[in-house]
Order: sequence, then C-alpha cells, then structure tokens
Amino acid sequence: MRRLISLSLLLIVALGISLCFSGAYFGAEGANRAGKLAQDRVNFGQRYNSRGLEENGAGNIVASVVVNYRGFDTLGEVTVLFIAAVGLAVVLSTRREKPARVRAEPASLVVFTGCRFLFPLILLLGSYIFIHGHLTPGGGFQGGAVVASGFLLVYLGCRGKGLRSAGFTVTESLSGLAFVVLALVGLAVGGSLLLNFLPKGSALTLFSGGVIPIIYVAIGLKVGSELGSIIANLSGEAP
Amino acid sequence: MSLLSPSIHYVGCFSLVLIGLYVVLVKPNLIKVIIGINLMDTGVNLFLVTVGYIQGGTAPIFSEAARQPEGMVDPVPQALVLTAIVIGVSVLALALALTIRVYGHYGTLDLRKIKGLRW
Amino acid sequence: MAETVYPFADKLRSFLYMLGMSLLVWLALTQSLEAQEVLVGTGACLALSLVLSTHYIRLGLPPLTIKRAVFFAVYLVVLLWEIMKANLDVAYRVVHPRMPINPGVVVIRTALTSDIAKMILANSITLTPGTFTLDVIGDKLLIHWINVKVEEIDAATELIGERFEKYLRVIFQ
Amino acid sequence: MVSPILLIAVPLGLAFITPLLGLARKGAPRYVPAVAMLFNLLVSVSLLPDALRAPIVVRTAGWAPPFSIHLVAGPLGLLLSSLIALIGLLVAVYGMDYIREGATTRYHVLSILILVGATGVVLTGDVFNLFVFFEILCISSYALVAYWGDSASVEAGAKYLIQGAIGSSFVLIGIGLLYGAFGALSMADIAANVSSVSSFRLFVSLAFLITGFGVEAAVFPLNAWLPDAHSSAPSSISAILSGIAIKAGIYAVARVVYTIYGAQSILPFVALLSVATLLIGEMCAFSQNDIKRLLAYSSIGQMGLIVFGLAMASATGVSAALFVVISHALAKALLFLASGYMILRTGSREVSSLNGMGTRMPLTSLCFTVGAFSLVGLPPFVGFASKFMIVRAALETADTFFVVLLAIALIGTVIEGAYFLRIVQGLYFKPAPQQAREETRKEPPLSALVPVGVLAALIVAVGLYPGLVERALGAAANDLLDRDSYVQNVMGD
Repeated sequence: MRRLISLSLLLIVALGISLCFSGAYFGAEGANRAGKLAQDRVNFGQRYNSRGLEENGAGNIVASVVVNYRGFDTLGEVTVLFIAAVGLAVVLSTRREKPARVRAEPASLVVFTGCRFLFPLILLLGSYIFIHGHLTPGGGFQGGAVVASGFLLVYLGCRGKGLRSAGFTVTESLSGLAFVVLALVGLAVGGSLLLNFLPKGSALTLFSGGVIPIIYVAIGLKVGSELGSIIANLSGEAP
Repeated sequence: MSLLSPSIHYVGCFSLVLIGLYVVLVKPNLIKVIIGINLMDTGVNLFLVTVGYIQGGTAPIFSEAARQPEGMVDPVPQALVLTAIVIGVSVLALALALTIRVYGHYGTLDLRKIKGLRW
Repeated sequence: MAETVYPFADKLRSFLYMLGMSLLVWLALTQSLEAQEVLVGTGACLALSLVLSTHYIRLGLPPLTIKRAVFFAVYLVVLLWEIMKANLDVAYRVVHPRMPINPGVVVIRTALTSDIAKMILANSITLTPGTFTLDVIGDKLLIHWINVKVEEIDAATELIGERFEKYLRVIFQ
Repeated sequence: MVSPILLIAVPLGLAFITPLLGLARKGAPRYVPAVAMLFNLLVSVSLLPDALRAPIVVRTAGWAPPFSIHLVAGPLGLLLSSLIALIGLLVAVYGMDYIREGATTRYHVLSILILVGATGVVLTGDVFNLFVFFEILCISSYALVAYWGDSASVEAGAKYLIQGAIGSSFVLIGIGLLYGAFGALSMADIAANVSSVSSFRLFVSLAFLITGFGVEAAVFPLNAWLPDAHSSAPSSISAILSGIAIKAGIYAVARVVYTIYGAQSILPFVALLSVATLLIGEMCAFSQNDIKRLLAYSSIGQMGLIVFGLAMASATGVSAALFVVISHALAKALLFLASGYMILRTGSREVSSLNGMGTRMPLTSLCFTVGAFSLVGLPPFVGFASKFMIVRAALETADTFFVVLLAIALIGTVIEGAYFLRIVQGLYFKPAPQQAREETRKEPPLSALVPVGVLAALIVAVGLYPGLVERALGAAANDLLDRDSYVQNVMGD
C-alpha cells in the first residue's frame, strides 16, 4: 500500500512538472518558438534538414548530424564505449575467486547447428546496416549492436566455443585508429577535424556522403568488437 | 484530455525519470538500483526525443529524392539520444561488472548488509 | 579444442556455400542490382566467407549437384503443402466442439547423419503445426504430437518423419 | 600554429592503439600515457601566449561555430589544460613503476582517457560535447577507482557510479531543456540569446545542470562518494581525481553559471554552500586516521575554498579561485603520490604508521612536508600566495556577507593546519612503530621520486614568484566573467 501511495505521488509530481513545461513550451512562448523554428539561423535541426543533403550528400540527415556536424560527439561516444569495454575488463580481471566453472550442458543439436548456420548471416546483416547507415535508418552503432548479437548467439548456442578476445582487441584498436586518422586527415586537408573531404557522390546511391559511410564502417566494426569483448568478459571466457 | 494532449509525452518521460529515481533511492537491492538508473536513462532519452518532435513530423531521411525537408522532425535530438543511449549502455555494463565483484566479495546484493554502501 | 584438418575440397565447398548464401541474403536485403550495391555486397560476402568458412565445414553440406538442387526445390514445395495440410487439420481440431486431441510425446528414428540434415528435418517437423521437435539425441527425435495416433517407434517414424525424410535422404546422402 | 584539437585527438588515437601495443610488446603500454601527456603539455604551453591575446576558436567538420561543435581554447581553457597535462605527465611517469599488479595495459589506457576527458571538458564550447567529455572522465574514473579489486575499492566504485549516473541524467535533462528553449547547443549561441527566454525556464534548466555537475564537483550535499572513491583508488589515480577530476566538475559549473546564464543572483547561495563544504570537509579530515581518507576530505575542504572564490564574481575573486585550483592540484597530487609509496612500504594506511618516516624515507618525507605546508598556507609555498589572494579578494568586495564568510573559512584553514602539522610532527619527531619492516627504509624508485620532486620544486617556485602565473590568471578570470567578448569571439561579428 505504501508503495502504491508513493508511486502515485510520484506520478502526480511528474504530471505537475510536465504541465509546467508544457505551459511554457506550447503557450504564448510556444508560438514564439514555432516562429523561430522556421528560420535556419536560429534552429540547428531546421538548417540541417534543409541543407544537409547538399552539404554532405547523405540521405539520412541523422547520419550527417552524427558523423559530420556533431562528429566530435561521436568520437567521444565511441571512446565512452571503449572505456566501458576496457573498464569492464579491468574490474573483472582482478577477480581472485574464479567463477565456479560449471560444465555447461551442450545445447541441443538443433540450436547448435542453427547457430552455426545463422552466425555469418547475422554478421552480414550487421554489416548491411552499417554500410547503408547514410541511406537508411540505422548506422554504425546499430549495425555494431547487431554484429554483437551474433557473438551473443554464439555464446548462448555454441557453449564451449570460447570467444577469442585477442581478435576483438585488434579489430577494436584498428577501427578506432581508423576513425581518428580519418578525422585527422580532414584536419590536414582542410584545416578542421572530421572535415568531409571526399567527393559527395550523387545523392541516395551507395557511394555518396563522402567520409560518412567509411567512418560508419569503422564505428560499426569498433562497436561490434567492443560489445563482443564485453560479452566475452562477462561470460568469463576471456583471461 | 485536451489539456493533456500536447504534454502527454512529457508526463510519460518525467514519470519514468521519477520512478527511476524512486527505485534508486529506496530499493536496497543493487540490481534494482541499476534497473532504476536504467529507467531514469530511458526517461531522459524519451524527453530528448520529445523535445525535437514536431506534431505529425516524419523521420529526417531522404529515402527518395522527391522528399521535402518541411515536416521532418529535428534530427539533432535524435543524434543526441544516440549518444546518450551509448553512454547509458556503457554505464550499465560497468555497473553490472561492479555488481558481480560486489557479490563476489560480500555474497549479497543487499545494500543494507554491505558495509560502506550506506547513504 | 583440437583442430581437425579438413580436406581442401571440404573447405572450398563450405566457402562457396557461405559465399552463395550470404550473396543471396545481401541481394534480398538491398533489393537492388545496381553495380555499386553488388560490388560492395560481393566484397563484404567474400571477406565474411574467407574469415568464417570453417563454421560451415562441420555442418556437413554435400556437394551441389543438379539432382540435389531439384530435389531441394521439390522439398520446399512438399514442405509448404504439408504445412498447409497440417494447418487445416489443427484448425479443424480447434474449432471442433469436442476438441479431438490426444497430446503426447513420441520418439521417431532418422537415418540422416549430417547435422544440417537433422536440423532441417527437426525444423520441418516443428514448422508443421501439430508436431514439435523437443530434442535430437543421436538418431532419435523427440516429438510432441498434438494427436498421438501411434506410439510405436517405427509407425510414428512412418507418419511424422518419412514424408520429409525421403527427400532429405536424396539431398544429403 | 598547431590546432588545439590535437590536444584531444592525439591522446585519443594513442589510447586506441595502446591495447595493440600491449599485445605486441608487454612493456610498451606504460610509456604511452607519458608520451601523450608530454605532447599535450608542449602543445598547451606553446599555445598559451596566442590564447592570451585572443581565444582560439576551433571548428570541427568545417562549419562555422554555431552549426557544428567547436572548441574554445581561451586563456582559462589552455591554462587548465596545461595544468592537466602537467599533472598527467608526472602521474604517468609515477605510474610506470607504481602499477605492477592487475590489468596494467588497461590501467594505462584508462589513465590516458581520464585526462583526455578532463582536457575536453575545459576546451569545449558546446554544452552537449561538455557532457560527453564529462562522461569520458567519469566512466573511466569509475573503472579506475575499482582497479585494485578489493572489497573497499569495488564498493567505492559502485557507490561513485550510482551517484555519478544520477548526476549525468540530471545534466542530460538540463541540456534537453536548453535545447528545447533555444534550439541550440553552442554555449556562445545560448549565451547570446539567454535573455529571450523566461527566467523560470532558465532557472529550472540551471538547477538541473548545477545539480548534475555538482555531483562530480563534490559540492556540499552531493559529496558522499568522494572520500571512498579517492581513498580506495590507486594513489596515482587519487592524485588525478583530487588534482584534476573534481576541478573539471567545478569548471563545468562555473562555465554554466557565468558564461551561459550570467546568473549572478544565485551566487550568495553558492557562497553559503561553499563555506559549508569547507567546514565539513576540514572537520571530517581532522577526525580521520586513514591518511588517504584524510587527504580526500581535505580535498573537499579545498573545493569549498575554490567555490568561495568563484562565488565572489569579481575579477580578483575568480583569479584567486583559479590560483587555489593550481596550488591545490600541485599540492594534493604531491601528497597522494608521496603517500602512495609510503603506504606501499609500510603496508598500512594508518596515519600513525607514517611516524618516523622522516629518517627512513627522507626525500619523500621532505616533499610530503612541502605539500602539506603549502596546503595549510604557510609561506613561501604556493598555498600561501593563493590563500592570501582569496583573503584580499574577499576584503576587496567590501561586502559584509563575504567578509563574515571569509572569517568562517579561515577557521577551516586553522583546522587544516592542525591536522597537517600533526602528521608532519609524526614524520619527524615520533619514533617508528616497533613492527616497522626493514624495507620501509627504502626510498621509492626514481620514476616516483622525480615527479614528487618536480611537484615540490614547482610549489616552491610558484610560491616565491607568483607573478609567473598571475597574468594568465587575470586573463583566465576575464575569460570566465566577460560573457560579451566570449560570445563575440566565438560567433564572429
């Protein structure tokens, strides 16, 4: 009963807060904002929507924003995930009490064979998502997550097949380096980091968007291998 | 209901944030605390998306050349949410790793029984 | 894990199978035959197949012949037909006022040896409504049957497995 | 001229390939942080004279400032990034030999990234980018706090993580409100338009942002995580956390309050909080028996002093606060680094176990004493100069409120003097405990002595010639306070 009362209190508070905001947002000032939204100079989003296609050549404006206009955030974001992978390994590596190694019963033949059969195709789906990040919804992070789900499937379905973490480390380092180097090439060529220095191509085809698809491939590989190494570490297979 | 309709998204996300905060502050179980943090994250992400939403807007993707930029929702909050989600996932992964270690040391996840974790 | 050495023919075969499969999937995903898409897709599939083709070796895929391909196509038609029949059968049992069901678990036998063949058989049985593969142990399949007609192993094999297995035997052996 | 963005990009690239180096050669990763920080130090110092003339605005992706993320390498940013690189370099050198157990390669990766995060925080000119770098800083410190993996450090890590995660959610809500109100994320853009939005909405977003960043800055009601986290981490990391990480938090709060909002009206409240922080920190430190916990609580006290200086909102007050930032970073890094090897040798963190160290590890003890005296504020060390500047600034405001608060703050300083003098007395004038082991006579290796010595030398040098940094301090304070020229520099005409 106490829980019910406190939860309903919370809901009432939430209602109150949001009413405060909505009054401010959609009242007299809301009209003001709506007027501003139409002007390119004031609102980022409106400007990106109207000019992004010609400036970056990528059909997916969110991809343009993520990789180009706010690409520096994305560099930081990739770093955060990298930190999580490394930090998780740090936290788990000093474990003295090794987890009791229960000999896991092998999965049924159907599951085992099915995993084998599907694993490459899942990786392909992930690659498809990050290769087409600049054209369709999705991108490096989403594709990377799909790739990692392939590794998760191997861990769940093919028990005893340890995920090799050295491979993850190498992929992760190289793709991270590729991202930074691409960014620095922009600095060297045009004087600003993450500059889209390649030709933009004709819009809405695969070869468009300049560096955006290349960076997305690097991000996809990096995210996939990072999440993969997180799975490997949590499953206790990695050293 | 007409009073609520423009702000119903805000009600949803602030409820999520507050429920998350409640869980973090009240629950004694470390796993539940982590779930609470995750709830808060979800609420905040929802809030960010809501900020950029335009009534009846479409996704900011030019799937064919004929699409017009008018009526597309703001792409920036979506990019921000992407970043925020990744950060949330990272924190979650690290929190789970720490939880495994805490459990290894104390054999319990009850914050009341763990020596220093009182506040 | 001890690495078994596979003959080159096996490696090549599994490589080609994977390449073919992944190209098919890629084309289905992109739904386009533009040169750029096909080029990138081929590149991605080649890279994947080069790295992962050992995954397919142990599936026990047989060499591709025209006969096998034809039988596989026939098999797909048969599978669809069986699924349709079984659907109607289960629907009949569901709408029938007395619900004439007799659920139970039976064991059937299979003569198939390769993993992939057993998996296809098990999944085909599962896909047909009314029967459900619980597990595969050696050459025995554990089946949950909505309307157990016979419990004896040979008769059950004849009723459940044989309609698929006769094609699969041609394809995989 | 080198681009200030290299300060972030190059160490980041190095951090990414460090695991690869670790696979290739086992010993290689331990040199990487030092290389990265040496690069940063050289670049920041070489850019400082340019920045003193006019802030360097760096665009990314080739678009003019409000439309993409931009860095603002002003006097304040570069001053702090030089400080970060300096402390980082010394800690990196120290860490080469100090970190022997555990996942050493990963330790070095994270120790670069924590510094990259801090550098990004002080250089960026975009609110959301500030948040991202802040998270880089926080998440790597969560992991590093738990580095040793014993029960205390894992617990401290979990506690820090939970509070930090709540803090970052708050920051994100604040950013969402800002974006909703202004449709912009560039600090300068928001600052230019801040008067066009009703003060109620401004206040709500400001409250969320201050609360969020305040968790990392350890301002009074939000400082519960700090003593555990700073004391359980490896000593080298404690030095970074106390010396740099909490300063990044306070920088973020100051940037938000001064540059974005220009909100002078909340400052008296902040001043009250700061004095409370100071008193609580110092009083808790006084009653500690654990040397690292004592140092951690003393950090809280010093944070109070810094916030007090900032809250005066006068040019002298802010430059005095920045001076305390520098002096505290030097002294606290020195104390943590020196005590790291003392703890390693004696195997105990009790204050009493340091008794008699003066004869057994004379060089380390001497440096420790220098750091302690500087924190207390004795001349001729840098701590004296900085505290004197705070006093002068408070008297200059000629505001009874600040003078009264100053008097209370000075009481805190007296408490601080009491416990530090007690430790120093123990170092030199008390006999070593009976069960002292023989190896406690050994001085630490050169890789630890050099950073400690350099820090002590810097403390004395800057203390004797405060003029070395005063010009930069004045410019930095101006950078923080003068919103109009900040906006003008970033947005162009």
